[in-house]
Amino acid sequence: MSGSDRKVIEAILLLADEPVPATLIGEVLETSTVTVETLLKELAAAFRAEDRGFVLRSAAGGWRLYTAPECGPWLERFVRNHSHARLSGAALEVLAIVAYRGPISRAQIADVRGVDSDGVVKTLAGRGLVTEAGYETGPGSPVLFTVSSEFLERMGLGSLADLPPLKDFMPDAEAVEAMESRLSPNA
Amino acid sequence: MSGSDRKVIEAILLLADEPVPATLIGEVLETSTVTVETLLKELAAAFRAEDRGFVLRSAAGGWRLYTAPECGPWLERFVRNHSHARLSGAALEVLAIVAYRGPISRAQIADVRGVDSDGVVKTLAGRGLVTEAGYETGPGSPVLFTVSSEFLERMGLGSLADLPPLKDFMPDAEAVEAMESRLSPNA
Amino acid sequence: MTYEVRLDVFEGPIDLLLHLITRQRVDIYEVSLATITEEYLAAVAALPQTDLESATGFLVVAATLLELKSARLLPARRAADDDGHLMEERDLLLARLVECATFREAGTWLSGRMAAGAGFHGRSAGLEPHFVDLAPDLLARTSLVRIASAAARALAPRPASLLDMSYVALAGPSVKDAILELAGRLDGGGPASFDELCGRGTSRVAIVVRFLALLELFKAGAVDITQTHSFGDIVAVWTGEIPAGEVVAGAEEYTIDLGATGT
Repeated sequence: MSGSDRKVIEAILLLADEPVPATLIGEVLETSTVTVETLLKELAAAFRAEDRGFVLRSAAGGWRLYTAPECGPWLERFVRNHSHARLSGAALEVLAIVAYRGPISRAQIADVRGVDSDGVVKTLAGRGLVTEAGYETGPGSPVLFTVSSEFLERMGLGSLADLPPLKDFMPDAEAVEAMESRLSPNA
Repeated sequence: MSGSDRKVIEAILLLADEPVPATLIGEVLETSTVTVETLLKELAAAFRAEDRGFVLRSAAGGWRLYTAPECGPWLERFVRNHSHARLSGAALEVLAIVAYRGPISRAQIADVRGVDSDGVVKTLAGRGLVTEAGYETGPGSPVLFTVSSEFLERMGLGSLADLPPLKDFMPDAEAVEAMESRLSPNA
Repeated sequence: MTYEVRLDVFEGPIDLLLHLITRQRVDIYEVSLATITEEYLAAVAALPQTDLESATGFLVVAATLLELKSARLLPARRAADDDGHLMEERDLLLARLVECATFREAGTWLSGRMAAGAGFHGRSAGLEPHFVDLAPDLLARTSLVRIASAAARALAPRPASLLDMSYVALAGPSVKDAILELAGRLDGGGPASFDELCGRGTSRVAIVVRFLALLELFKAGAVDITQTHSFGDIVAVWTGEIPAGEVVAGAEEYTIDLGATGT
């Protein structure tokens, strides 16, 4: 019974080309999501224990089969056009702003950074990391951006709620004090 | 050694979307084809013995992972329910570009979109919406794509000439004008 | 203290300032704002090329730095509200620096996390052929309009981004106002030099506006202008022939207004 459920889950995962929500699998199996989640976790653990070439990961609200990172060097030639190009510092900064402040318009991003960032936003959109998410109500109704589910998947995050709190990245009191003293007229 | 080879083979099979010749795997692993064939047969037997949801079969001159036939009924349900029924934003864009600019090569599509679009083209081709239409004359003679007659039929178009003129959908001149007027001294 | 300007391409003024301010990890009492300002200006001068928008951004930050610097050099001038204003400017700048540093750090974290995720390649072989026919119709919710709009979006020539001037709130002084002001001073007040009419500490724009106002008055015949030699004092005297109101009515409006709407 549970063995057959496991088998169907494996088959579904093989067909899927994006993360599959446990609820969807539950519908197919006519089983509770909790049961499915348990089976998925067992399966992921089993693949790990068996040292398989594929791993089962949960990200972007679903489960999907991935190749084991250790196989990377051998897989290079099979992975066509996978953009491995590293993101620039500016791109990472904008990505962080969109992740934490999205939905956000180009102008608001530029406000935070103090510099026009349209080119960077376009690059990130082209890489599928940020995506348009409607329009702001207001003059000119500018486009709003959020991070994409592909971003969440690549980060291995279930949702934006899984991002660490922004305050973890704030410069510490000492650093802020140092900045302040350098800006003070009485320094 | 053989354990690690087995792992890489599994990873390769997970990535492949068509049968992979044993010789190709042999090149990657720097092993003889005979060794690879042996490993593949062992792996296929192991998957069967473990009653997996996927089976490894040799077909069309190579090896590929398929879903286990016994899972068919559940997979049909999964496919019917699956939300990837909707065209993703990227798929819609590629489809539109192929409709208006076809015959067009993958590289040209990527040029227009500023991002690699091979996966999307493959999906659209797999679903019968775009189709190969010869080869470009030129280096590498890349495949050219057009929308399929099924697409035309479904959209109620006699031919591509019946597509609505693109200029009707270009970003409105008004928005551009509004921006320009803000720059003029007597706004 | 030695400093070299690295030819980094800075992403805007805040980026540059953050770089300069965090780089100087020496005894903070030894570091003068002047040094930072000098480095800042040197770095700006070394920028390979900038567009007008980023150039103004750099200027704003540089101006703030210079103001802070001058306040430090001239302690006597530091009146209470000057100080308040300066502190406000500084706090604003500081807040932006902290915000920028925060997002930069967050970006670094994202980068590490993404690198860790890059080793995973998702299964994407898609549906096996015998399942394809079962899959729901991809075109079910697609209309020609959607296709055409998507094509237009993708194929539209990317316009060179236009300079957004919406934030430039440079509502200049009005020439008409200046005419009335000058008339008030000259009518019955005897001759006055242009310097006197402008007063001390008047901005360049205000001086230009007053000059235009004076010319309008002269053109209308309300004042006579004398200048004894080139670059000498311009002296204006009220003729009493034309009322100031008439001059105002006929004057061209030169108000310098760069389309500052809203802000």
